Amino acid sequence: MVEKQFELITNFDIYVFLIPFLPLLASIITLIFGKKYFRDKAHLLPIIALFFSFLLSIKVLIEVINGKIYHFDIYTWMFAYNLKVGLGFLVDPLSAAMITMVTCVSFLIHVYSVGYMGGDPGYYRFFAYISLFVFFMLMLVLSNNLAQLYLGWEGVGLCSYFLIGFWYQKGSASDAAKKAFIVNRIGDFGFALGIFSAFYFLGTLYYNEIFSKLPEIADKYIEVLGYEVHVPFLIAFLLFCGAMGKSAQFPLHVWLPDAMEGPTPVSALIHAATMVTAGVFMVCRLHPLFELSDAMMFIVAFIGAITCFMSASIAPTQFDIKRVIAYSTLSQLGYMFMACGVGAFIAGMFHLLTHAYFKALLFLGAGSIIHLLHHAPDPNDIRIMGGLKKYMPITFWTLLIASLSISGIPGFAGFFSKDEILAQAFFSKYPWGKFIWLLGLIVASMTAFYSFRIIFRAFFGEFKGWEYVHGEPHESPRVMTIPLIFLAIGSIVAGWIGIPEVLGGKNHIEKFLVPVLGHPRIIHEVSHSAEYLLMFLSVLAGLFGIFLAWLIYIKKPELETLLSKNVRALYTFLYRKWYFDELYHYIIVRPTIWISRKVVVAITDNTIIEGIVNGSARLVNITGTGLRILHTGIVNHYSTFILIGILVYLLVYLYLK
Amino acid sequence: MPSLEQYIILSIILFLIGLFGFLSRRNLIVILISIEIMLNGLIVLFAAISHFTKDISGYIIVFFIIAMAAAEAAIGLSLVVLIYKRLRTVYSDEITNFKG
Amino acid sequence: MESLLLNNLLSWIIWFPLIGILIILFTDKKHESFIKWVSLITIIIDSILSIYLLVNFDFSKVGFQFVEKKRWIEFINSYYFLGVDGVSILFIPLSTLTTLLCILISWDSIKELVKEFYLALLFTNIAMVGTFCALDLVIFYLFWEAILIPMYLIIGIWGGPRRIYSAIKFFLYTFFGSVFMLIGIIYLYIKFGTFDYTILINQKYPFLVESLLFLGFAIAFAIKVPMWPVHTWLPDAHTEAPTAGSVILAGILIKLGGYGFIRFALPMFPQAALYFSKLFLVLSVIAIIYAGLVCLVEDDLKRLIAYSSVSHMGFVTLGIFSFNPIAMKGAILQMINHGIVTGALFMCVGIVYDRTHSRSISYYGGLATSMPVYAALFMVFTLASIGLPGTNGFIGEFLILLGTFLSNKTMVVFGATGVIIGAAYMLWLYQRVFFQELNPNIAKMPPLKINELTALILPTILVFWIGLYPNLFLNFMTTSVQNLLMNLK
Amino acid sequence: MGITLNFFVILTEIIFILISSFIFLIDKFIKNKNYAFYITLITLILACYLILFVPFGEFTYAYKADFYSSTLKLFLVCGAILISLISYNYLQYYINLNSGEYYGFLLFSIVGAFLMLSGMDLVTIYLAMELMSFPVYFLIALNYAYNRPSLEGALKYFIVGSLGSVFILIGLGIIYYFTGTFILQEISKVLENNLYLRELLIGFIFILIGFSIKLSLVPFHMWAPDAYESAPVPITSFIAGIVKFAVIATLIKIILIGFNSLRIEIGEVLIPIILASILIGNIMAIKQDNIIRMLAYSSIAHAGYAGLGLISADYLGYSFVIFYMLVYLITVIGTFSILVFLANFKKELLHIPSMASLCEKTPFVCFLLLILMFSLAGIPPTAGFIAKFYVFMSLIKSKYVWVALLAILFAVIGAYPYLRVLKVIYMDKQEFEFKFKYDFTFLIPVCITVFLVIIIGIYPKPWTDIIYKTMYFYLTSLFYTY
Amino acid sequence: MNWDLIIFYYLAIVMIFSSVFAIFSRHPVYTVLLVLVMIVHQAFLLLTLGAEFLTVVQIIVYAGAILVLFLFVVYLINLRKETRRNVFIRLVSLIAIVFLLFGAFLIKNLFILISLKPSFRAYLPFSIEEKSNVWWIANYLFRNYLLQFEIIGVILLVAILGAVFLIRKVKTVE
Repeated sequence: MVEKQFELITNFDIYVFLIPFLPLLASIITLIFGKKYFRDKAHLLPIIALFFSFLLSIKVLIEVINGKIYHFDIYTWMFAYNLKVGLGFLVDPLSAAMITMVTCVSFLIHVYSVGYMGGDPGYYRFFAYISLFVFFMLMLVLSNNLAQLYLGWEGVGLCSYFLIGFWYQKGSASDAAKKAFIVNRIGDFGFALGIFSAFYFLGTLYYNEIFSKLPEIADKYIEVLGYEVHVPFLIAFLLFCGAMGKSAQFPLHVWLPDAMEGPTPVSALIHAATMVTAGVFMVCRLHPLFELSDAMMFIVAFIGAITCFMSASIAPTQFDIKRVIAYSTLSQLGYMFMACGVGAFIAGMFHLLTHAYFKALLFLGAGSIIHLLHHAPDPNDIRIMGGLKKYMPITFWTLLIASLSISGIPGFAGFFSKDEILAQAFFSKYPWGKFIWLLGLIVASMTAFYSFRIIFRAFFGEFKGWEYVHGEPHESPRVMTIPLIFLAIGSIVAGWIGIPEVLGGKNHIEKFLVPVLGHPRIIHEVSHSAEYLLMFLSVLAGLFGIFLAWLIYIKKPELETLLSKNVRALYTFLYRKWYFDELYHYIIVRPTIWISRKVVVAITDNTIIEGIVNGSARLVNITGTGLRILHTGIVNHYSTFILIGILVYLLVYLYLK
Repeated sequence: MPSLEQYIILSIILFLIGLFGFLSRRNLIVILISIEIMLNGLIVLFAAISHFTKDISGYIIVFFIIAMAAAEAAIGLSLVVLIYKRLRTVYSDEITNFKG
Repeated sequence: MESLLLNNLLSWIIWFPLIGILIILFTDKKHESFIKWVSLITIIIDSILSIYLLVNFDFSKVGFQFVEKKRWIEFINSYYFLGVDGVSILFIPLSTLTTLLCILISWDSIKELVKEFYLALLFTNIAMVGTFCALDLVIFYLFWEAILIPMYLIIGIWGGPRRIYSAIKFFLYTFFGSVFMLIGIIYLYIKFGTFDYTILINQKYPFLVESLLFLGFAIAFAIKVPMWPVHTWLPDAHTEAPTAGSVILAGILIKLGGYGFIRFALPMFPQAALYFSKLFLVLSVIAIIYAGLVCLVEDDLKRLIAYSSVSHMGFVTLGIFSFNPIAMKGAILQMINHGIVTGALFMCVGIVYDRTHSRSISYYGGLATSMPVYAALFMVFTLASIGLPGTNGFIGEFLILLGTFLSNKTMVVFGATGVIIGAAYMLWLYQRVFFQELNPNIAKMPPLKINELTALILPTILVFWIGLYPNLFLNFMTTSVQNLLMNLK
Repeated sequence: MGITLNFFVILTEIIFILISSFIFLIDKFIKNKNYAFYITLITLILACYLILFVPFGEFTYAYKADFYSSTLKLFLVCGAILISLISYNYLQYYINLNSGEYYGFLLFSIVGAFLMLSGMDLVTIYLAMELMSFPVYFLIALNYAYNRPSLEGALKYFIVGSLGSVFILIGLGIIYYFTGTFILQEISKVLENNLYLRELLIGFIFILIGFSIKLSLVPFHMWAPDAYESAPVPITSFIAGIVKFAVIATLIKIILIGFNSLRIEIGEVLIPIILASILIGNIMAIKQDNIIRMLAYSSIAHAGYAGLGLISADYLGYSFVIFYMLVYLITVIGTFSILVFLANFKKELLHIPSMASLCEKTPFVCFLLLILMFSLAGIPPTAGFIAKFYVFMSLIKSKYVWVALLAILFAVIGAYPYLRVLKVIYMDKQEFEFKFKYDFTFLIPVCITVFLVIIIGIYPKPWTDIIYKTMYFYLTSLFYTY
Repeated sequence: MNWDLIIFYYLAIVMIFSSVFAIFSRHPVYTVLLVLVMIVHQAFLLLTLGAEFLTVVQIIVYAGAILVLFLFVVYLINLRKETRRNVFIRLVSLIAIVFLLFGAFLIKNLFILISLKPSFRAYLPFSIEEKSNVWWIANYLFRNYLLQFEIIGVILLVAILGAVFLIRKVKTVE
């Protein structure tokens, strides 16, 4: 995909190398020496390291913009016959954009965490983990082959596990951590198989070689369980399983809401801005493969659509502020997959970038409120909030910006990216584009609705949490608010790099990413008027959602109870998250445990196998007892046995010859 | 003149009678005597073979058997007497301290 | 001088602990610390020798190196025939290092019959290294069986409450398996008049004979590995053995099975191995899943790790029987990995067991609060055990599964579920032991002692070393495995 | 036909008989009974010398000193020296048994074994076997001084043994009927002409019955545990080691010289009995609490293993049988010397469960016992393994793979009793006082045997070589005429 | 029917019946006496086989020494009549079955065997006419069978020594 104007650099480049390894170094040092020597200064090293990473990534970004591409291996990681995998880096526009976003957002969140995590006994641990996470995320993004992608993939999962279970004394936290890891593992199961099949069919794991060999498998079919399966579809589908796990898409989405047990900065960084987008990144990275199979594109779009709609429907019913935002994340991730599924990879990536800022901001803002209420039994409950507008102005304004951005109000970052997706979906050459567009439109208004539900419930009305706050509610410390402000700026400005040409913009992002991701797959004649119309509709949808939220939560609060009473079944259905947890519990977890305990352990292992083993010992024992009885001690009987022995001899003799 | 077969049959019958006594009687003395009966059967066997084959070895074996019988009787009887003195019984089914 | 060492290096490595044994044998049992130091120094020197062996190994050469062939029993044409190639070379330092770790970890935890314990450990070392070096089948069998003696004692004397049952079960079970191999060995000798491995691999047999011979060998190795239906000795033995015993069992002993498959069963009976490979693949997959399921509901820490060994060794046999060079290398590496990781896990469990005398998971909880360093190290081994990239477990599993995928896709699909189950039970274990509220039972735990810390740091280094730079280890086997598989096809 | 009456050839036996008669003569007059031990020791050492330096030759048709018999006699004498050392040790604590007669009977029994090994006709062998057995009956019965029921063991052994001798006589009769001779060489001539193969086989089977009883193969074994248990401990080792060794060596000699053409059939006849011996010996050994009784059953099983070599019907196999019995002899002497050591302290220690935590009291002895037990179980690197290995090898060589397979599976069962002993010693716990004294009469036999067990286990070559050479002697001399 | 046969049948029948009665008689004294009858008849049977020397030995050793020894012991032990007790051992029926099987086997096999008349290769032919039976026996006993003869001597020595030694008072520890 690399076009001519790029200069390929295959030598080792220390700057690129340092981008991920500075955080790693900081993390290791903090982890080993943090407890003894750094204590409450543990944040220093990671923050400095990350700052430099950020600067380096901007340097690298500029170099990439100027037409350089880095592709080199540090060393050969695994080498076995025709399998050769290195640990290496591929810096092209896609990864350059990603690393800039990742380092930027994580730097801000690091700073924020200094305030948020202050005084926690595991302070050093937190920074060590979070730096480690950044390392793995960068390795994931920068990898030039599938195995290293897998390394980063699992590594971020691991850090996510650590950080979700950061407060490990809390049962729910460690449960959630474990759940996250295992659900991810299920996805990775498919991902690993995908890697294997990629190697099987293509004989390599390097991206560039994969892309160059793709034509070989374009028309290949293989028989799986009696069905003829298109090989690209098979590989892509298996890899996509991993994406479903990591990006919490439809059947494997259950871990993400639970992951909110972790500290809020973690939710912001890992479960909103960076890690969960790895799936989208992977799909974009491997888009030539995905594009080979229309069925696969449909599945991507379809899964995205389901997730998007489902989580948007669940979000308004939740009372846990972080969960609401988490469902919103799910929904937005679904959006990105929808974009990928209609071939709008650039739009997806664009949304990924803008989403990072406003979603991180949403979380951090929520974290700011939670920080205020941290003495409450459940500080995340929006029912104890309210009226915080006057006490926490910065938080309010930044959160408002984020909400406006996510709702797609023009001028904010979300508007541009979301609009791009909807437009490209509408004009997509894939037949399901229109449907995706329609769904996207509906979800856009739902998104606006629940986003503003938070705003209205938390910042308007009466404050209900007096008993949990000492004195007046107050604004968070500056170390927390400054990152909020920066993120708010990001939530506005990030969109400006992709102002479409219709609105007179240059659409830098598209130009930048086209060499990697290719032009949008749209039908050719797109009239400007149609684009305007679509834009208008999407803005309208957002505004409708905000209006509805205003109606229900400010104007007529009784409507809320009325609604939840009257459509009770639907409400419960939504409130219980479509019963997915219960479904998995009763269909997968319980039967597995039951089979393990009752069938495998009790019947097979203890009864059958051990029965045979111990049974043979017992048989010997019983035989011995029987023989002892025969051994009467009477000499006449001894003689009789001798006679029997003679008979045996004679019998054998008779049968000889 | 009776044939060799007749002598052999006689010897087998004697042997079997002795064997049955050996197997079935409880009295140790009778068991020892049964051994003598069996040996007598064998004496007949060897003597007869020797006689009919005109070979001297059989007779010499008979001589040895008689001597062995004496030795065995001496040992057996001394054991029986000792057992009677020590364990107050000469019945084989009462001498079952070791079994199993 | 150096040539004297180099020419007989394997003999030196095998028999060097004999010096320690003799010194200890004639030491009064009262001088416990002297005994400990003697055995420690002996094993350290032995380890250095074994690393010297690694350094001097030429991995580009095909065939055996450091060969020693001396007359032993000419009568039956049996030689004292030693040699290493890429398949076996790594196991030798692994054995010596494992013994070293065992001595470290048992430093304070063995309190009675100290002298006998260290004697047994040193003897185990001799037998283990000997098994990996032997190229004459009689010598091989001699060492192979000789391990049973010290292991029986180690499990039976210093083990847990059900130690006697486990020791006897272990002994008889493995003995049962190896007698079939003995018959096979003798049959080979009768047929070809030699016990020389290098000659025997080039022989041809009628298919039926080959199958029977293969099965005879395979039963012995499968029990040692242990493969699925014959695995039940392992949980008992591992659970009841003292820490050092578990470490040796997990670290080396069950590797002997896999090693035997690669060294003997496959190259000597290639057609039969191919014919039965489906069966063994299925058994491997069953072992992976089955043992994983057992682990999910197990409450006994050591038993859980023991069953996880079954599961992991399932991967190894999967790799071996896929007849793919990548998978084969993965299998060998995975054996090394498993030795390090599971050994380390057993050491970890032993460390807390020494303090609390409970192996029940429900007895613990929140251990991370009271022993943070320990928790971190345990985490490392947990991660290596579940095959997280960057740790050694990943390399092994990845290569095995990738290689197996090339030859048998269905098995991999099932086998890879073991990865999920593995993560589930290990993390659940970790959660129940280290996370959650601090259990009052374990509120006051003494911190790690220096010997324990040393014993855990060493495997930690190896975990990351192999995980991040496995090529160093993979290079050793490249030529040999290729050669081996070339002969197979 | 010349009959040579070269008394120089049977000098060893004559000296033995004279010395033991001398012991009986003077026993009444000497108070300190240890003199007999020293006389015995000197006699045995002298016997070593004589065996080595008296030239080979024959005494009538009945006796022939040759390489085979002399080598095996040498082994026997060495074993007997060790046993007399054990006996000395034992008798220091069981003073009532300490009398000249004890050693006198021992020497008589050894004479019987010598004559058996050298006997070249069936009558000699039969009589020598009786000569070997009769003193043993007395020695067992002697123990009634300490253990009244031990008379029972002697009686059972006697009754069963006399039944065996009766059957041997039947066998002799049948063979005599068809060949007209008892001399092995002549019998083999008849067989070589393919005459009366089947008839002579049944004759041999009846002889085999007598040997089976002495070897305690399975349905013929029931006297063995009782006799072993009631005998004084050193005598038990004598019965288990030396008597069996002599008997099986003689059996091989009979087969080699007399019934060479029938050896395959003889092997086949033995199969069920041998397998049953291994199986039942091993199973029953598991159930025993008295260690001597356990070893009695184990000795039954070991006789079975040795018999596997007979099944193989192969010259090499026969030499392995002898090797096996040699190893067993060594091991059993070592084991029993340890048992004597224990019994000297307390008779109850022979009860396996009461041996618990012995290793804390005498770790050295327990270590030696450990090696011996593993040798009995056949685990490398002990001699027991090599012996079993060879026997199985000969069996497989003769295409009896299934027999080997079964036997080796039974060996797995057979490992348990020994493991159990070790289990009790090392792993069970109890409190008891134990005072011990390492006597040279204990240390010499046990150290020598354990040393041999390990040496043979690691480097068996010289031993197998010498035994094979003895067989080779017969193989080459088989067709010599007298 | 010639005299040889008549004598043989007479001797055989008496021997068989006396030994049968001996085995089945309740009192050991009767047993011993019946066996005495059997042994004397057997001595005559040996005479019919032309073994005068053995007849004498039989009478002297068996009748004169062994059975007297038995008789002594029976009187020494002074057994009551086994009236109230079983003559036979427990499970005698099972023993009898095994015995009958064995007997049938033996007789069947031996019949087959003796029907095969071996071509008697008289190994050491002798003729009674030339020298007497005693001469031949003496000649062989002290030449060919010298060693065996010596062994028998030692055996008897051992037996006597043993018997004496056992019966002698050994100090016992109870």
